[in-house]
Amino acid sequence: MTFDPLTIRKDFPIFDRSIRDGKRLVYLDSGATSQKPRAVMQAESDFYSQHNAAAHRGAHQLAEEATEAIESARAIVANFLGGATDEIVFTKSSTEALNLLAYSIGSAPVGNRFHLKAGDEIVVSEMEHHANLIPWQELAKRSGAVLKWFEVDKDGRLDLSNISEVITSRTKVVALTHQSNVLGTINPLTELVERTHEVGAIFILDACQSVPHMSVNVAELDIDFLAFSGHKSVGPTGVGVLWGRSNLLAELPPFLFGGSMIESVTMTDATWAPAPRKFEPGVPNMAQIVGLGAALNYLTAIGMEKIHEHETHLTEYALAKLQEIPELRIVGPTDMSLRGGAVSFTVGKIHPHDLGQFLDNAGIAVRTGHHCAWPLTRKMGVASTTRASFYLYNTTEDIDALVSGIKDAQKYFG
Amino acid sequence: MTFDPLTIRKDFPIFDRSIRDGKRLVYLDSGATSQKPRAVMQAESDFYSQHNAAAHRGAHQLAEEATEAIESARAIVANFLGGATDEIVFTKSSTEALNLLAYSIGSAPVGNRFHLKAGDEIVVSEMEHHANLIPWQELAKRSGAVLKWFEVDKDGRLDLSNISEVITSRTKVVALTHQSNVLGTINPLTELVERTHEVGAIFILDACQSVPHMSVNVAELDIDFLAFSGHKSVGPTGVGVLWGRSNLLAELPPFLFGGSMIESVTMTDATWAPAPRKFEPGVPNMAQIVGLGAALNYLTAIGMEKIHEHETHLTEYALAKLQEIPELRIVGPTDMSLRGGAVSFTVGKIHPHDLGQFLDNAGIAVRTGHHCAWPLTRKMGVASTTRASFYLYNTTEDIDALVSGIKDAQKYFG
Amino acid sequence: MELDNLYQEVILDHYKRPQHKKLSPTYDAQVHHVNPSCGDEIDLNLSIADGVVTNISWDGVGCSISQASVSILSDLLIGKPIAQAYSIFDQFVALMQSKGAIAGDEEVLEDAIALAGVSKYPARIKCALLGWMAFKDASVQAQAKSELE
Amino acid sequence: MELDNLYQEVILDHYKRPQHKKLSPTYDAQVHHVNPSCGDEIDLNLSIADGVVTNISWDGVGCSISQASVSILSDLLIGKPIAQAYSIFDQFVALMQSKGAIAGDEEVLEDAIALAGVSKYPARIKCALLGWMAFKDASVQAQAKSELE
Ligand SMILES: Cc1ncc(COP(=O)(O)O)c(C=O)c1O
Ligand SMILES: Cc1ncc(COP(=O)(O)O)c(C=O)c1O
Repeated sequence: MTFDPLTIRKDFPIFDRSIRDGKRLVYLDSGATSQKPRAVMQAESDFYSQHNAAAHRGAHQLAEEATEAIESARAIVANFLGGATDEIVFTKSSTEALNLLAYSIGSAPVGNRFHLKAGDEIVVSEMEHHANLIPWQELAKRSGAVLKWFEVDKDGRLDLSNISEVITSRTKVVALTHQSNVLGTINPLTELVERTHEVGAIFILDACQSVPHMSVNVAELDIDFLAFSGHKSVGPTGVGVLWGRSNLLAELPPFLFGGSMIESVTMTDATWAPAPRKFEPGVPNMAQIVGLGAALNYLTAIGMEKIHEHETHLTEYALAKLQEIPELRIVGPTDMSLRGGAVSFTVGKIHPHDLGQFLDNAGIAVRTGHHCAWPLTRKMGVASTTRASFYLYNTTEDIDALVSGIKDAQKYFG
Repeated sequence: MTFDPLTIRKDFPIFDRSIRDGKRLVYLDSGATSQKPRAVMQAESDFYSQHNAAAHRGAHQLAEEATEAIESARAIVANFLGGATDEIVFTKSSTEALNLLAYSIGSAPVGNRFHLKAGDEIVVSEMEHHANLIPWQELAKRSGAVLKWFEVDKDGRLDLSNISEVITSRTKVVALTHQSNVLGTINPLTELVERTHEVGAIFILDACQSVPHMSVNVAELDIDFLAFSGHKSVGPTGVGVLWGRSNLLAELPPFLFGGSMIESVTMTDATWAPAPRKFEPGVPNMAQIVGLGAALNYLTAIGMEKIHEHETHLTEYALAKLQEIPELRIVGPTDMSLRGGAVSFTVGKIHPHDLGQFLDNAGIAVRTGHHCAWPLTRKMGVASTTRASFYLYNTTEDIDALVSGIKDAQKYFG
Repeated sequence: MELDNLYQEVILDHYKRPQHKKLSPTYDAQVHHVNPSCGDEIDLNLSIADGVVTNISWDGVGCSISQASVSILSDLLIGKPIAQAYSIFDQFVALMQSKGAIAGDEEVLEDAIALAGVSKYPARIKCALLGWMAFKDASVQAQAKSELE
Repeated sequence: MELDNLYQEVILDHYKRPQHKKLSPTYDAQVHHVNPSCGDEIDLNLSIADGVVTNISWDGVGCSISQASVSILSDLLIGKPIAQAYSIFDQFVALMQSKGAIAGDEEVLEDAIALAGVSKYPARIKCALLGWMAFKDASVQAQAKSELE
């Protein structure tokens, strides 16, 4: 099967609509959330109209079918990541998955391998999304642990020159993003993971911006935990994934408490079911889990390698064309090695909000602001940027539209 | 408009399918999760195919429309509960909403009105669902607070005779269910709320089993927080609601940390946006929020009073018919005052699992087990029960089917 | 009736007249297992001598499937060498997880073959396995104990 | 072009040549406001004497809408009695939240009427209001301070 974004686009009903009185939708904001193919919506409504019942509860046929539906989706996710089925915990988002880790680690008692004491260290980086920064800030405050971080250089790469001072024998947790949602930088993990394990710490990967865009295999990466969100992976809103090594999930204390995560309950005490059940109290986000399964099947049928290749091509094209625009400054790497399809930039003195509004008027959807990575934009010396981000349904024509939109804006605000 | 469950049933596509080789679906498990009308599925897929983008982020038209879509849903929910729009926090479920409260209260610093110190008291009851019990057990363990509870009498009513010993000047939190998911008991709130406020504590209502079934007005009840789940209210899975008084939400510390819940962020510190944003980090469960809006509009169009009346009628009918069956014992109130449409029972020595399986074979979906309220079933002197629960699409024929199914089971296992 | 596949005569018989349902006062290992989704519980006492299962006795509350299954298990495994008991265990578990795809070897499983229908009812597999998991657990404990002696 | 409704001539003029954009060394109240969704920031100094706004000066980074809006506000409110300034404030906020339903009174709002188009762009309303909220905040502080004196 050859890869054709225009054919792919036909699977996504939203591209049939127009923007601002008749303009074609040029959607360059998949870094914020992706569009959804018909197959995902269909999977959700099939679930509701055919199999809806509380999974894992009750012995009737609908409940059996609902259970089967979410457990097959769990197997699909496990397969997609190269993990085991019991290592997949469904959450509402990667934000929840990362908070789960921070809270559960924070509640580990003395003797538990996750236990944190004052003076232990947690390592992040300057390019983290708020979702992989603030939970660790808060955990540090609660536990007395010290938050440390890798800096970002002027090209938007992690400065790993001081890796052995940042990750030390006091380090307990290293939590890093795989790909920056602002810069597009892909972080080189091998050395980081090795160093993390060398000091006996655990490595947590925020894979929000990588899992949807390239093949990510947890076994090959040798990481300990990973989080991603369904809605950025052509899946439904309201579902995220936490993957964790099974021996670690077994030892990690639970986070949310309620029905179906227990082994036994009295008025004063409770004991827990094995993972993943331990981390999934309540009636699950069943339709969304099923929709995520359909989404990953959709991506797999097209092929993650092909999707990644396509985005690499688009990014290369965009970087070249954008840099021809006078006064346009790329914020992030301009070379293609370890570089994904999120391109941030500033255009002279035009404020990103104004540029975004102008582009919107031409049907072009980009994101503007600090992209929930405020310390990073500050570090890069800008108050905010405009970001174009690409996915399987984008074309070089979309980028041409962006480029000419920017040029028109320069005239308008000039 | 007259209320006709058979007409209503036509709005719910799942009733077009059959069970176990051609049998009519008799769905008596709405206490676990409700079925979904076409309007809800349609609202979700319309969102995805017309307006999908990251709400509250980005200035493009889709993002504006997505924001508008979830904010109108917030207004619908507020209206439904009689609260203000800014008092509605969207969560993934009521389990999350109740855990949010327990975690946020637990992190309140000295000086904050929610701060808990060793010896303070948290009050629940013996009829709580695990979701409104274990979070408080855990909070008590973390904070040194004491967990106390109201007992349940043999008829399945709360024993309030010792109310002033249970709720005392040391009480900080009273967290109770509005309607028991096992017994069907509706708790009389007036005295409880008054006593709670008299001692300066806050009153949290687990309204999972009441909001879907009767008109619940937070102002009239004079409570402080309320939680319910979308999926039990003909809405989507993956969405729940926490309502809280605005002055309390303003003081309550945040729970999950990440994007869009902040005011300002540096590498070491963050400050928070006002509620409800403070409690909603990350890209929201947008399609589910929109679907919940459609669900509540659907219920409102039919009329909560009429729905409640209908269920009362069904429950009365069911209690009468069931009690005619020899050896059948109702676990819960047998009179209709303060009684909702969840009816638990045991049938001689037939194990609920076997009874449930037998009924399933006849197309009848009931729930069996401890219904995530294990301390309660133990207290009622049973290992588990069979539960039939009713909703707007049920009829007296459904109950007749249940009754004759039970009689057949008695022959089969007798 | 389709349900008869699940509730075979043999199962209902064992359910109504459970075998070895009375905890023996002596044992090499005693375990307590619970099925958290329904609250069913079982206590099981096991004696092993010279590598042979010499006694199994139990008590508990549960549905017909779980009660019949442990009753059948007791009948079947008492007197068997532990290695053979494990092999029966493995075949039984495989049968339960087969979703109806395999029929099971009646030579080996004897009465337990009657539980084959359970494999088509995913929510009930745990019921059928409750006693078996208790047995496995007890046997591990009993053997560990005998090694210490 | 539809966008011209949003970016009126007057707005682009104020944006390119902002008025009172230089913090005065003296003031009765100084505030710092931020728009957390985009990171825009403003510092605003306010002086009030005998119930009249005697000076507004500011500095900050932001989009054309936020910059023009605070520039227009400064022009408009300097010299006005505080009660009248509040009434203008209320009318401006109502205009912004009107979703295009009201036109605004040009007699009262003067140049600020040019911002009417913003009300159709919900994500930009906060931009237009940033300076106004800063003014309101500063005026409350300044009055509280004068009451203390
Ligand atoms: C009374 C009560 N509280 C809490 C819950 C938990 O709801 P959910 O599973 O939707 O979070 C339920 C439903 O299972 C319930 O019936
Ligand atoms: C790198 C990164 N981490 C975390 C998140 C948070 O994801 P979500 O909002 O789906 O929880 C995002 C997306 O906004 C992201 O880009």
